[in-house]
Amino acid sequence: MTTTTPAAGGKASSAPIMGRDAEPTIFELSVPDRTAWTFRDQGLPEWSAEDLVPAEHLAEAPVALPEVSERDLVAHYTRLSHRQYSVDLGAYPLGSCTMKYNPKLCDDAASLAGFTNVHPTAPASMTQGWIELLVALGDALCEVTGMHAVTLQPPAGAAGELTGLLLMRAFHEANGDARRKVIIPDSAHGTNPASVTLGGYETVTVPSDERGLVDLDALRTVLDTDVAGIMLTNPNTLGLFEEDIAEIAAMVHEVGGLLYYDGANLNAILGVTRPGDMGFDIVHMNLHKTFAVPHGGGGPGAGPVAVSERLADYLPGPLPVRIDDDTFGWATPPASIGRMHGWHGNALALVRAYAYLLANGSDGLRHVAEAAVLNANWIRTRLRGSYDIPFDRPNMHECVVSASTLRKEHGVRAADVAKRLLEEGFHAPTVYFPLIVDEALMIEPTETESLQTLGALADALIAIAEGASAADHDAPRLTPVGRVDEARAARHLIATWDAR
Amino acid sequence: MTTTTPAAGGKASSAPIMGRDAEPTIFELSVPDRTAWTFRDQGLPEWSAEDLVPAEHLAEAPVALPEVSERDLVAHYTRLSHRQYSVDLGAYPLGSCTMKYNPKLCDDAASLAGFTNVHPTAPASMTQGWIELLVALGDALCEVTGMHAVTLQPPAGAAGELTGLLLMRAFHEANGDARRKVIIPDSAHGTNPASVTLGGYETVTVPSDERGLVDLDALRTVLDTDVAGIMLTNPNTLGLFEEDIAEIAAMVHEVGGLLYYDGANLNAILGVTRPGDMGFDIVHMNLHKTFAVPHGGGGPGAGPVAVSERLADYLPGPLPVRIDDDTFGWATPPASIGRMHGWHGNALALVRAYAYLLANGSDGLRHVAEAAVLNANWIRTRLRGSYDIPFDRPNMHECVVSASTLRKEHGVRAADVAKRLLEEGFHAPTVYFPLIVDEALMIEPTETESLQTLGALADALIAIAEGASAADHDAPRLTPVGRVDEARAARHLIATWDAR
Amino acid sequence: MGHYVPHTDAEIDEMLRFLGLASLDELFAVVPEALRLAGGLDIAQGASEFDVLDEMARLAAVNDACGPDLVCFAGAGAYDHELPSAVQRTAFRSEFVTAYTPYQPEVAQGVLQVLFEYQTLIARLTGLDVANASLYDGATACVEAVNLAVAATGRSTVWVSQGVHPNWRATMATYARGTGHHLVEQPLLDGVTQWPTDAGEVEAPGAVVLQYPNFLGCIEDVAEARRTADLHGALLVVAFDPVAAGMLRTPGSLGADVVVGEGQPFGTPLSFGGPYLGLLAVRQEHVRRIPGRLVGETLDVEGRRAYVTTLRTREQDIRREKASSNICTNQTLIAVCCAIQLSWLGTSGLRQVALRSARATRATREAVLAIDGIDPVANAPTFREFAVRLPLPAETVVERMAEHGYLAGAPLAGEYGPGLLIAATERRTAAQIDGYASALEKVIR
Amino acid sequence: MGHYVPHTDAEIDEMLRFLGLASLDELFAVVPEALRLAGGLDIAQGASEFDVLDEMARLAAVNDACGPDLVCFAGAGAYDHELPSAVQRTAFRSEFVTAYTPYQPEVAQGVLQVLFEYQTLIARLTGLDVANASLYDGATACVEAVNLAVAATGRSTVWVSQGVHPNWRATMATYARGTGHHLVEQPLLDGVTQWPTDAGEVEAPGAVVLQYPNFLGCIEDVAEARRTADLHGALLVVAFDPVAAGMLRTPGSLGADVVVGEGQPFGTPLSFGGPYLGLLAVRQEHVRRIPGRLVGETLDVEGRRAYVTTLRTREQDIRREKASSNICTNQTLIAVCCAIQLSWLGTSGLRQVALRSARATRATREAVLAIDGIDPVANAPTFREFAVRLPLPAETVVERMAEHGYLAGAPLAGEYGPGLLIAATERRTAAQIDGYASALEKVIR
Ligand SMILES: Cc1ncc(COP(=O)(O)O)c(C=O)c1O
Ligand SMILES: Cc1ncc(COP(=O)(O)O)c(C=O)c1O
Repeated sequence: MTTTTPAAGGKASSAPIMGRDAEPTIFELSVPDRTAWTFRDQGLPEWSAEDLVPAEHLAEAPVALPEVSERDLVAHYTRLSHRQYSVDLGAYPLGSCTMKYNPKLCDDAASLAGFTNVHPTAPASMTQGWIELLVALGDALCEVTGMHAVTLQPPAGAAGELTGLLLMRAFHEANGDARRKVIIPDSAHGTNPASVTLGGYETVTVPSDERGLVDLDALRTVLDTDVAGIMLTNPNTLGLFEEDIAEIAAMVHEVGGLLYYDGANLNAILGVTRPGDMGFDIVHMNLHKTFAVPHGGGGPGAGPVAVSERLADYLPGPLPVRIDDDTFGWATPPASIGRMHGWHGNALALVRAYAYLLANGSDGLRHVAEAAVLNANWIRTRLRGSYDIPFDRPNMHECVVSASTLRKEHGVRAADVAKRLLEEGFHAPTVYFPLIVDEALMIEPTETESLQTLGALADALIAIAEGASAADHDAPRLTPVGRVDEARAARHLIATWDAR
Repeated sequence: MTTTTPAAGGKASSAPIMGRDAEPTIFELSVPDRTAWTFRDQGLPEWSAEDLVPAEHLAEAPVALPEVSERDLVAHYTRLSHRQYSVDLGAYPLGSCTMKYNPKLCDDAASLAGFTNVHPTAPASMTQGWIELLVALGDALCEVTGMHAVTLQPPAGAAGELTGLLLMRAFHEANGDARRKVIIPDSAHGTNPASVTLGGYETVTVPSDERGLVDLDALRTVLDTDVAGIMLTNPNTLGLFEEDIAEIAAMVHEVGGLLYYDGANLNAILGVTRPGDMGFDIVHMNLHKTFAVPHGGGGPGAGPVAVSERLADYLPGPLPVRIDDDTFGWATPPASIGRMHGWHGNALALVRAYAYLLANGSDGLRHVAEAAVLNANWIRTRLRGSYDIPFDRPNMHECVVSASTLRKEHGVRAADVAKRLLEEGFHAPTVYFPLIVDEALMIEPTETESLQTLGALADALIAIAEGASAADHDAPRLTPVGRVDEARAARHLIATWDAR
Repeated sequence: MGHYVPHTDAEIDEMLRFLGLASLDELFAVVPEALRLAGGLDIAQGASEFDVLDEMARLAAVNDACGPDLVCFAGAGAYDHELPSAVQRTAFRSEFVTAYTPYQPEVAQGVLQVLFEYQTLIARLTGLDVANASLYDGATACVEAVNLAVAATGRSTVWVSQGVHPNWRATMATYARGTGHHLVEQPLLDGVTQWPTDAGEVEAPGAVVLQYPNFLGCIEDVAEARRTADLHGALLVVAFDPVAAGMLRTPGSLGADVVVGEGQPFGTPLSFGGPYLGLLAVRQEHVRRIPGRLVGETLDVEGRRAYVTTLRTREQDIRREKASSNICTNQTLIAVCCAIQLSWLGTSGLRQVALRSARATRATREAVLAIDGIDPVANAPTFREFAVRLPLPAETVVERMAEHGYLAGAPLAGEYGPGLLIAATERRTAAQIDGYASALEKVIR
Repeated sequence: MGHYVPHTDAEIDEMLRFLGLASLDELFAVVPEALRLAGGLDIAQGASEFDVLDEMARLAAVNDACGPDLVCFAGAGAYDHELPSAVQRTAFRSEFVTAYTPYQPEVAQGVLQVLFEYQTLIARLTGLDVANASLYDGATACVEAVNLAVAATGRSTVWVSQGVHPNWRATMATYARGTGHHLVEQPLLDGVTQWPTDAGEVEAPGAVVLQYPNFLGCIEDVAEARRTADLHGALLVVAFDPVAAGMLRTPGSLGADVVVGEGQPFGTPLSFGGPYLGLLAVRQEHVRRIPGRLVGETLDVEGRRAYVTTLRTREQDIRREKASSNICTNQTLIAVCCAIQLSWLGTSGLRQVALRSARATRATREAVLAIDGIDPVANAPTFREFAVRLPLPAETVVERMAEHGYLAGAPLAGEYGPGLLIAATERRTAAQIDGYASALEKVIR
């Protein structure tokens, strides 16, 4: 007899440890009436669907889901995990993403039943530990950013940005002035302009100058009383510190605008300098970058937003508050903009961040920034001569180099360098961002990579540059799949198994 | 500058997902003064070593251990895990090893702090839950084997065998007869004769007959009053049920000998027939085969030994006992042979086995045996014509085929078939065991593999047989390393990094 | 101290020398003196991982967690479903946990394929064509759906049923401060939405939004909402309970254009409300407006099946201020949990969860309504949750029931009037339900 | 129910048809009617995994587990050391957990390399040349060492110090029933072994066995034991505490021929006594007699470094009745935990564990001996454990101390006389030690 259904328990086809075939989808592994589920005996009358719900509401046919055994379920997803690179497998110098190693202690903290099994509607009297944690985390984040109050609701950075823009809007409206514009630098991350639009503002872009910093003259020309504020990240996305930040702050405040700090690059300045001290009014943090919340293949993260005193009354609510020494509760600010999440934000991610904060402490956080900046400068210096370095000056936690010469001389693009690096056993840097750098390769080693790792990474990048040739277009060769046809995916869209 | 130390955080060289280099050893990753450890502040006087221990006992130099960061530690061992095949990645038809899928629920049960954090010297009053579990597991194992009493101390099958032989010895000595011989079939597993020697007995081997079963006439000739007992596994290592077991039992008992049951193959008969009913006096079980204790890359396992009433007084102690309805304690049998383990055996493995037993229950266990036997017969039948089947009759949970024709016609040996199968994405069967079959391939699919997996496995084996050629000596090609030079390892022994 | 910085002092010196620097401080020379933080951060010094875990355990222990000592009858959008060991242990493998968004598909096929499977599963549950690779949670998914509908129709008035979760409506209202969308709430009558027959003076709606079953547990008439939407050429947005797909007709089959929902019931613990999972699916015609990541199947150079994030031009990093949404980081790992849980359930298991939850809810409802002094808030048919009026404040009842070992439910307020929302899942047994009812009887005396 | 059998009824029928069988029972036609079990096993029917976990949790909850509510001062061969998250989470990856013994090295380099690293680490801790890939536990490792020594010397008399763990001696005695080895116990004087100057009438020993530090925590004079062994041409077997290697001289450097030990202190929880880890290392000259698995470095066909189990001809599957031991399944996964824990500690961390444990023990010893009515059992120097005489039975003290939240220690008996064995690790703080001492003072009043 022949067997047509692929076999999950069978060929370890997709585990790169054996063979090179694709892993079938869970749908191909499905066999009618096979089951993995078990349920406890409820001891209830076995009412039928018809007994429970009026017939007109009942589905004619059940929704078809994969029918597999627990064994096949585990084999399938374990194999898929073997087709996935991750920080735990090696370096991940993805610029702007701060792919640092996440201490395992945080996983254990976030697995405590006392956190995971608490219902979000449970009253404060039953969730004192949770609220105390949120208050303590919030206080620490205010200290780290130099701000006055914080909301932990935003589930990611982009949500934090929008929260900040809505706070800006609420602030100006309360002062009865309707402003229409928000300024961002041309090096800004895409979420910034996208959030500006959602915030109901119009994006005004200021160019960077030859230093890679905000062009002050250009800024001056766009600043007027129609400007609600400016969004900056400092260090900026070139990894460069905006040296004129104090002056910029003064200029923006001068016209009644507010300064928004995109905290994606906070890792560079922990314990060294603070957005609040630079003059920022609103700050979002990416706890999934700076505070070791693992990225989970794309999320979840957490994007708390901290603000100066004058914006505190507008924060989303409810806010966790300390009522007295050992009682905690919730309070909604008088002029709150409302809610940015169905509940209290990505709570378990906040647990991880708090554990990370306690483990590092003030001394550890400063050391994190120092090592992150040391590593990034070391890499830039090592790559000098092999890659173009458009802004070859002391950088902070990341550096941006360019493959434009490689492209001119060998037709090898940033994307080719990235794919070649995969072959060499490293994850690739961020490519083609920031947009103002041609053939950009944005490298953020993070502080958790050792000198040996940096050396190996630099050696690989240099070897790639030296050996650059048309053959690089065929890279990567030793990965679970070869170069993927992205254009084809968009041309004939197949977004579900059923669409094939 | 150049970097000589390999970089764990760096190249994912060993993760088959990228590249094909070897993973460096942890020793090569070591960097002087790098640390991963943290310890809590004890708040104690910081006495020096000299303050605590007389100088003459103190080491001059500290023992050198690898010095790595937590990040490098995790990367190194995570990569090594990507160089390791396992049941969770796919089929593992390793004959005699019962590599079934181990339900994840058992991992959770064995991780409960109420089990893992209990000290072995804690008195019964503080460990009632533990003792209750051991009593309940013991009762269930007695029921499964049809025996009267059990010890859970032996940490593995071989230890169980020796326990059984020492019980035999104690029994005969108590009856004042010193017997010298123990009979085993020529198909027996290596641990059987090795245990016989450790038990202070002399091994007498009986041949198998053309059916692959114990040759009764041959048995008759070696049976005399000097025979302490016989060790059998039923089904035997050919996967065949010893049909004459009742007669064998009568013959052995006739001369005053005892019957020992090697439980490695118990999976085949769960709920169908029981060693006790066959006439066995002593039974060991491999909980790491039959009861889903994962093999852990070689162990730990658990090898409880159950006995008939007349042997109960000799069991190792202390034994967990029920004192009354809800109190439990320890008791040592009057004529106990002593201890087979420093404490109570591989306790956490016993937790896993008990959880597995509860989940399956009497109905589930029988279904396990049925499916295991069904799968093994299906495979044998499918392979007919492609491989020699020395004993082509209904088998139980495993079947033994032979590559002898392949060897004669193509020079392809059982080992080559095994390596080719690795290339095809499956683990290999057991090869060259039992010894009485030339070029043996011993296939045990287990009950957790689906028909689709069996089909894929059979298709692969048949394709290998059909395509057999000298090229098979180069297999496997797509594995993390190619065929390994075993002779060289023995010729120049390098058993530690320091011996290189 | 920086436990997680591998650098030894010797290495730091070596690296500084290589950079021609004398100290780590010099790395920050570019930071103006005036901005440098004097004296460091005013937070405690670092602690050992063991001290940290002790502190975390202390905080966790202070909470009343659901379990044998606090049997959960609360729902309101967060449900106490079974979490099988196989799903949890597989989903949290470190390859999934510590990967970034799959920007390099050649080394991210694992996450990409799971997301492709997830999109397929969610499309099936909703009865629509395409699902995205996750949004933050049910509330923000609802916002994204409205934004999509407004963009598609060019009309910014949105009719929102008061049967939609109040926190979700609050979130929609907050986002509307920026988008300027005009949200018009439509009241419930005896538990189900009353749709106005005409828009009256105001602009006709671009979207009609309801929850199915709704916040009170009542099963809305989606077909009627469809007719209302058609009346105004609006898109129909349905916020559904994915567990209901095990018994009830899918929103897609009832005419929804966009379906959103909260994915927590499949594989995610209660977690004090997060991280949860925003589900969103659309009809094929809206795929180019879909917010967030979308994974598509394609081929690699050697013609092998491969997966990649696609239609990227919708997204913020390319489209910037014209993007269909600002979302970047999403909830991928929770989507992985959801996909694996749905595969663990399979066709029959999904039906079992729905059926067993509905049975437990029915039994609880009968036992609770048998207590005099307790009345139903509405009489419309319910599926797995129901609301009651109590003789005393729900908050008081919840506090008192906790002493008996039960999380009684979620207090109601606002437009619903005072009351308690009660839910029971497949985890609830007859014994627990009896215990709950008799405790409740005592408590309200 | 067979939750873990994937076969559907349709498939079972299909397979039976393929085999020409009419029913599953026919699969067992070869089993004589008389031997068939009528009516099935007399144990409960299967339960859902959730019911099973509830029952396991119930049993676990009944135990008094060490932790904040029961601070552990017990040792006696099982120690309460820190278990870092990184070690536990890495060691229990399913690739390590669900693999068999590495019979196919091409797909088992993961386990093989960890074992190679483990062997190196254990060799270094013991100060000897070669360690095997693990044995069951300290007790059985001690037996294997004796068997090796007897085989090497051809003399079956073994001198065993009474400082060796009593359970280990009991295990040695049990195994000796089979091997016929003649074990002669040697007494302690004020905590350390008194070796007879000559063998007298009886056969000279083939092995001299002592524990270092010994069961009472006292540091034995290994050099003297070496002299005793030399006197009789015996091998010196030292059962050591691997944690002591962080401070004390290694047994190898003091002349041991074979070193065994219990590896639990490195990476394994108390676990009610198992699974633990049997350590064994030997001098190069004995490598061909080493029991159990041994991993060696070699090359693959392409000349790449590779690992494989080696010197296989010593083992039972090949040597059968002449094998150096009958061991097959060992404790590999625990060895993996041990190797990763030792790598987490590193040179300085190992020293810290030893130093901090010794400090805590010193502080505890001082506080306990300050209580009047309590006296030391011996005055010989100790490292991380000590024994005391109490005014009332140790068993009573342990029961009473539990009410105060302490596991007081391990009661002594037999040749040691009544008393309590007390140990403190790097986990113990000054506050806990003070609490312990004051509780003890109350308890013995
Ligand atoms: C500079 C910058 N800003 C904002 C974001 C958006 O953060 P999130 O992905 O958490 O929404 C990112 C993340 O990639 C970023 O790098
Ligand atoms: C038939 C047989 N007997 C005995 C044993 C020994 O069991 P263990 O490896 O648990 O010592 C085995 C294990 O391989 C076996 O297959």
